[in-house]
Parts: sequence; C-alpha cells; structure tokens
Amino acid sequence: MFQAAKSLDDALSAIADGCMLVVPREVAGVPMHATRALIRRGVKRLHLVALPTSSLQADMLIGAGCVETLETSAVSLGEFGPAPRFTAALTVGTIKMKDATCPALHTALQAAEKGVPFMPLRGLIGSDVLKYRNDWKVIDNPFGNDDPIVLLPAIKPDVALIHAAMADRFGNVWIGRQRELATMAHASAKTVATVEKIHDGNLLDDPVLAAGTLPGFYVDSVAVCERGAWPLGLPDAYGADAGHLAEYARMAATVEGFAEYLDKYVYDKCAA
Amino acid sequence: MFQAAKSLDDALSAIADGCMLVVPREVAGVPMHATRALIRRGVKRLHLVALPTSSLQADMLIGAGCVETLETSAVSLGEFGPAPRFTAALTVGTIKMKDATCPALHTALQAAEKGVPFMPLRGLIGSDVLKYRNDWKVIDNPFGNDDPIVLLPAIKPDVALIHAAMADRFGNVWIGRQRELATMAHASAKTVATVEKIHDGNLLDDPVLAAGTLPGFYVDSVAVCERGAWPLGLPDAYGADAGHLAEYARMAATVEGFAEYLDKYVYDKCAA
Amino acid sequence: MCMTSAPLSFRPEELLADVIARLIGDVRHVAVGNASPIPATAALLARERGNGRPYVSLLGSPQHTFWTDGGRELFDCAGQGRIDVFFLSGGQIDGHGNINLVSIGDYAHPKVRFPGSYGSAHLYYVVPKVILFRTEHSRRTLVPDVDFISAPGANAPNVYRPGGPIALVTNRCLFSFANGRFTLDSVHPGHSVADVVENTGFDFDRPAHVPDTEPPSPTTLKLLRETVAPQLAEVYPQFALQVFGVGQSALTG
Amino acid sequence: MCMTSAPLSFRPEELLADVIARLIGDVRHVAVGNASPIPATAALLARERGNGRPYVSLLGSPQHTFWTDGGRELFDCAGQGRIDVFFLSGGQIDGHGNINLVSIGDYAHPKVRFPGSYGSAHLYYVVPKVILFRTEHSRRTLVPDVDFISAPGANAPNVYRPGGPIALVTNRCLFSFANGRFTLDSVHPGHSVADVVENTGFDFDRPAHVPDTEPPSPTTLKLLRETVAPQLAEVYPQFALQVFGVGQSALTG
Repeated sequence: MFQAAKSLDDALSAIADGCMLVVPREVAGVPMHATRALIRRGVKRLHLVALPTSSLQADMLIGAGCVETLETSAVSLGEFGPAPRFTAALTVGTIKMKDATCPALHTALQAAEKGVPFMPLRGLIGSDVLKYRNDWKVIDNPFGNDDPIVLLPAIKPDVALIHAAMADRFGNVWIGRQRELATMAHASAKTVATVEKIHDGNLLDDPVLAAGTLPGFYVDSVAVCERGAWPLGLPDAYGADAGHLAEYARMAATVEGFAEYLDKYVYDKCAA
Repeated sequence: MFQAAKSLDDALSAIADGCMLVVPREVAGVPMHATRALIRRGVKRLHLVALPTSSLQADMLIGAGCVETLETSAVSLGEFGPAPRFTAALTVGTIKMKDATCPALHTALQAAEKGVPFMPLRGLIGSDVLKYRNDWKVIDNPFGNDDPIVLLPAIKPDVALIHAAMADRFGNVWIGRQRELATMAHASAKTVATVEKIHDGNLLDDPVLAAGTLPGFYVDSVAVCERGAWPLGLPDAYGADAGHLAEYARMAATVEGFAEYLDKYVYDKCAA
Repeated sequence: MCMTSAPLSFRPEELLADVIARLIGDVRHVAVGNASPIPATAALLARERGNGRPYVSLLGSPQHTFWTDGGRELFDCAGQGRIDVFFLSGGQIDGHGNINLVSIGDYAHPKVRFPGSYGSAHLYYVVPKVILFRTEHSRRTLVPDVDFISAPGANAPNVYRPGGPIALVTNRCLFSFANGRFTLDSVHPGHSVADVVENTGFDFDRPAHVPDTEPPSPTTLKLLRETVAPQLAEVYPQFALQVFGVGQSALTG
Repeated sequence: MCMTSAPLSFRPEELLADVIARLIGDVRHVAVGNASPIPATAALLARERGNGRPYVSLLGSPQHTFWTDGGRELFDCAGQGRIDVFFLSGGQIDGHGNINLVSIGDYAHPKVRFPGSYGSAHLYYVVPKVILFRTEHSRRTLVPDVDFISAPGANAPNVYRPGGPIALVTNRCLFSFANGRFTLDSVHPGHSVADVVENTGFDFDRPAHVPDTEPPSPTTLKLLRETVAPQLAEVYPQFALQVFGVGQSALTG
C-alpha cells in the first residue's frame, strides 16, 4: 500500500536484484528516468517482462548488464533500426530470451490479475514461439471436439514500474487509456510509478478523472520525474525525441559507443 | 458498427425474441426506460444474463413474461426486500434458472471478449452452484499437481443493453468506471446504449474523457433517454427513487398488483 | 453463565461490532459487502484502533471504495490475495460451515427461494478470513445441513483454498471455525449456553466452561460513539442515527 | 510479358496501394500496423472507394485508432472477429506461408536476430484476410523454409484458425495463397515472370499465362493523390511528401 517516497532511489528500492520486473511498451509511458537511475544503481539479474514489446528501455538495461532473462514479443528502435544491445546480447547469447507473442503476455498478466493459474489463447499452434516455450502447454479444449488450445501460465511479477501523467498525494495514478498499466499493477506484488506531476486533491473524487485512474491501493511508491519518459514520448503529453533516439542508435551500435552513451546520459546525473 | 437510431424502439430492434441479452448490475446504470419499452413491445423468450446480479430490471422482465432463461448470481430489491416476480417464477418454475456466482459471469464475458472458448476460475468446487451447472467443467490444472479447477465456457450474448451518462454523435459512449459495460460490448455481437444526453464533439478527442469511453466501433445504436435508469440510480448522476422502489415491492408482491404496476408505469407511455 | 439483571451499558450492535473488530485482527484490507452496517462498524473500529490500518472498503459506497476497473475488480482483488477479511451470511448456515443463499427444499422446485449466491462461491475460497455473520440465531437459520451449498465451509486438502470461514457471529454468541467444525467460543451477555444449544440446529464443540463474550470497554464505546459513528453515518445514516444517535449532518452539514 | 520502355505514369507505391486495396475487398474493418505507409494508403483508398467502409484503424496513430482498453484491445478485437484484414511481413517468408520475425540460423545461437514475433502468432490465425507485404523480393527474404516459424501459413484442419494469409505482395508481383501454397497471380509493370522466378527462393504455382498487374486507373490515381494523400499526411508526413508531394500543412495548417 502507498507510502510517499523520499526520493526516486527510495521509490525504486522495491526493485531488488534478481526480481521479476514488468515494464510497459514503448508508447505507453516508459519510465526512462527511473530506468537510468536503476542502471546507475547497478541493478542485476532482472527477469524483465516487457508488455508486450520494448525499445530503448530494454535495450539499455540489457546493454548495461542488468538483465538475466528477457520475456517479450519484440525489441526494436522502430524507425531508428534494430535495438543494438538486444541484438548483440542475443547473437552472443549473454541473456536468456523467452520469445512470446503480444497477446500471450497480455493474457498471462490478466491471469495473474484474476488470480488464476493460467489462461487460454488462440493461435500459436504450429509456431516455433510455442515450440521453444516449455512453460506453455497445449490441451484439448474440454468444450470442443479435437480442438487443441494453448494455456499460458500466469505471470506474477515482483514489481511493475510505470510512468504516467500525474498522481495525487494518496498514490492514485492517472493512466488514461493505458489500461495495461492497471493490469500490470494488479498482477504485480508491488508497483512503483513515476509521474510528470502531482495533482492537487484526490483523483478518485472526480468521476471523470477516476475513470482513468489506477487506485493508490495498488501503488507502493510514487516519484515525480518531469519528462520522465524522455527520450521516449508520453501519450497526450509529449512526443519522442527523434534526434536523441538517432544518436542512441548510432552510439549503441558498438560496446564502446554504448559505454560512452551511458557516461554521457546516464552516469552524469545532471544530463539524466 | 454505429448507426444513429431514429427512436428508442428503432434502437431496440436489435433485441429480437429468443436472443441472449446481457444487462448490467443494478448500480451500474440500468437501462430501465429501454426495459419498459421492451416490455411494451412484448419481447419474448429472452435468455437474460445479468452481470452479475439484477434488481428491478430482471424482476420486471420476468413478471412481464419476457424471460425464458435467467443466468445471474442474484436478483433482489436490496433494502426493499426480495424480488417478488423472480421469487414467484422460481418457486412456480416458469423460467429456467442458471445460478452462477458473480466472478463466474465476469470471467465468462471476459472469455468472449478475448475470443477464447473458456476461462478458469478459482472457487466453486464442492458447491451446488457448480453441481447444477452441467455447462461448466472441472479439469486438473495442467500447471499444478492434483489441483482441480473450474473452466467456464465463454458467454457470447447477441446483444448488450446498457445505460450511461452520455454519448456523442459517433456512437462513443462515456461509461466512466463502469468498465464491465465495455466488456459486455466487446463480448456481444451488438450493443444498444441509452444515454442521458448527447455530448457535443467527439469523446475520443479528449484524452481525459476518452479514458472512460466505450468506442462507437462496438456500439450499434444509441437513444437518448433522460433519467433513463429511473427508478434506479446512475452513478455520479442521480440516486435511486426509494419511494418508487418501495411502491414496486408492494405492488409486485401479487400477480394482480404487478399487472396494475405495468398499467400505471409501463403501458401508460407518458408515465414511463 | 452468570446472568445480570442490570441493564446493559451498551447496545447489542456495539457488542457485535467489538467482537467482529477483534476477529479482524491485524490485517491489510477488510472489505464489507452492501447492507452490512454492523460489519462496517467493526471494520471502521478496527481501522481506528490500528491508526489507519487495515484499509477498509465499504462496497455499497462509491466514496469508500477505490474501484475503477468495473464490477470485476472486487473479485480480481480477492483473487490476487489483496482482501484479507470479508463477511458472508446465509439463509441457512450449517455445522460444516456451508452457506446457502439460494433455496430451501428441492432446488428444481424450491419452497423458498433466496436471491442467489452472489460472489460467495469464489470469495469464500480466496479470502483468508471470512467472518460469517447472521444476527438471527435459530434452528431455522443454523441447520444440520443446508439444502443448497452456495459455498462449502471446507474442501478436500488438494483443492486450492487459501481462504474460508474463521468464525460465526450471531445475536447470541461467537463460534470459531476450524477443521470443518464450529466451537462455541463465548456467549453474549444476556444469553446462556443453554439458549445457544436450544436454538442451534447443528452440533458444535464447546469447552467445559464457556466464557461470556467480553463486553466493549469504555475506551471502545467512546471510540465507537465519538469517532466511528460519524464516519458510519456517511454510508448508513439510518443505522448511525438509530444506534449511536449520530446524524449525517454532524460531518457533512 | 510485354515490357514497356515508356516511363510509368504512376509511382510503384501507387501501384502497390491499388493492388492491396483490391485485395482488401468489401469488409468492415481493416487494421494496419505501425510503420506501414503503403498498406495504410491502400486501406484509406479502399475506404474512399467504399464511401466510408471499411472502418480503418492505423495502429501507429492515436488519432486513427479507437482503443480505450489498453494494449490488449487490438488482440481482443481480432479475437472477437472484429478485424477483417491485417498486414504482416517477415525477415523471411517461405513457400508454405510461414513467416519469420525472430532469427536466422540456430534459434539458440542466431546469426541474425530480428526484433521478435510481435502479435503475429495470434493475429495470423484469427484475422480472416492477412495480406503479407514485403517490398524486398529476393532469395534472401523469400525462402524455401523459414529458420524460425513466428507463425505458420497453415495448420492441420482441426486447429482453430478462422484466419490466415490470402496473398503476398512484393515489389515485383502479387502471389495469392491457398491450400498451403502461393500462386503467381500477376507481375508488376517493369518486371517479368523470369525475374520473379529468379528472385524467389520457394516453389510456387503459376498459370500458363501470367498477366501484368493492372496499373492504377486515372480515377484511382486522382483519388490517391487528391483525397487519400492529405489524410495519409497526418500519419506519414514524410511518405506523403515524398510519394505524393503532399505536406501535412495542407490539412492541419
């Protein structure tokens, strides 16, 4: 339950080495400021679940050596090309990859949200995505007739880390249409949010704002990080910083360049 | 997809005799004005699914002979006592009852929303709710060890009938925190909405309103019915009419009294 | 039991709320269903004693619930293990802790039909502490075996069941529940073990000496009347007025 | 095929959009993934021709999607049967319609790693008309067998699969897909059957005479340039400018 955080690092203390951390897709409000703080702290051995895809965030965490296992459907810089540290890690084999497909991750988080051990999903049969996931099972649909269907075990992260437009002093976080952020919080033991600003008053008191609010009941800590998704965008607030992403793609193409990038944009706190 | 309705009866034309109709619980915005119109039209043989419970709406539809099968977790007038027409129909045996438990109905609608044939639910084992539902199945959890779990088949209604605060001219309906209304629409082949008023502009254009909006993509018709939930309440708009509900409870206690109630409040269009 | 002829210095509702508050204990989250003023009083009392812990959700009231994910959120929340205490009742409750919210007589042709099982067939299994509460303590309500099991009191050991009944509170006494049976823990002032035996349709265990239910202390009564009652009046104005003489206007006017 | 030496009166993108718009046909809802300007052009063209039908969702653009239920809504919507046409591609596509978005070489130690399967392992099964689109038509991309099956082109008859591939559109030609195989339907102006054979790594069927792909009519070109391009410019400003010479300012300025 919600406790006001003293600092960003204090808020992030829930994210321990070796924990399962779920983060949102690249367009849903990615806590990049918090991600840089985690890299500075040197978090290790994360089981990172990107719901259902990621871009810069997963690439940086991988490049910085924070990730042991990655579970997602895709990592890419989009128009800026492949995600270089992700690609390098997978060709060299330095992280364990659990390839998924987008709705499988949504479904597995919803299973945890509903407190059930699994949920079914159509598709997947005959794919190598299924073939390499020995944690997924195929059963004969008990309501059908010779109808194989995939069951996905619930994903129950230790921590959900999200970024959103605002929160109030009660830990309520306004997530708008990004409802997977609520599912992430419901499914996870703890939730840490960074937000652009604090809303005066209680978000749940206004029925219109409440409709887009993740209740503080599910939120353990909140830290204010203005432009906290930079250089990614935040829906309805600001767009991605294309120039910076191009610079990242260029620098992160090599191990040395990536180290320089971290020095310039992560370890130098002022720039972060 | 959305078409502007010419009238309430026009909007309700999607609700054919014998169809499976899903309606919301008594506090979520019940389309009572539309319910009275359906009774006037004399709709027959409904498979009524009340998600997950009902009060006046189910009781009136049952009393008026519109219901063949009822699937819900409870029907009651709450502080005004038992639902008299429901109780009478079940003791006499004039309708087929499919007793459920609240989360089973939410889950079965979510299965339809996700396009899967079933979903699991914890609980139920050892209950007579399960014993009398031969459409539900128990399997051994494939991810567990001697761990029986109930599977519920998806409920795919023909029509969802809802009432909400407002809609725009594109069929977008603002449902606020009543998110089961979205699940109902997603799960159903068609959706009919009555609303208190029309919102000028497009609800999806405002990120704050959009967060509480059911997109017109899922809505087939919308009719304006001011105080359309009366004598029940509408969240954040108006409360229930306690005097009227007490009058209903009194009158509907007998077949004759219920007929008088219909004459006074349903067949006399002006009063409706 | 020693009967007192002096008038009680507290109302039965105050005693019951105090008993229930003790059963709630030190937990994170108590949820109270609709139309349950005494459990609501108990939950608010527990919160006052715990300096804000547990978190209390009063389901009938949008002001006292945080739900923003629709009607399913209560059940999902319980399934996640985020509801520690809930209250259930029954048209019938039997000695195995089974509850019946459906019907009396043959299910297909019932003599009496109740509203239905609501969420009991899920919540009774997943909420760690379910407190059964039924003020009417009679052989009509407390029966050897219910006619319809909306939710069973216990399951075979292999059935996933992190939750279940811990107690049954009536107008006459407090039963605890363990290993599929009720035990008479205490009898409320003004009632006797003989009363309880006579009015209970099921077998139950009891120690050689059954204590009286501890009456609410002056501190508790003060807390109930001065601090809890005004909060309660927001949700249960009639109850608060009738039991505590506290009107809603005290807070909102 | 009769090669023409006269310069084409349309751009390749216009031809491809026209081909795809015909494949879309008369349906209710077309969804187009991120970074897919040519399929988006085709969907908007189909909508213009159909007087507003089909409904078009351009996934990259909040203004051109209706989602309010989070990232899952696209997949739920498809699972409900509410998406009739979708587009997929692949680092490799093989003659069985299998697509590979994951890796080349051994999965555990890949020589090349692509981003990942995205939603293909679900959408390919449930969307009735999936149009495969890959402009690069070479033996590198169109292979006998993919190294990793992100989603298969076909399944055994007992597998639930209301959807799947209906065609593959490349910079050289249009293949249709049925019964687990591709058939060469037409070759785009400026290319030849021999070109196609030489640059395709998989076997495919073809009729004795393979027609040229029908070029876009003057009416279609007018519609594309005057009506579709300004709409496109809202989502793909650079593409609209480059292909159609239309700036975003035309609409929003």
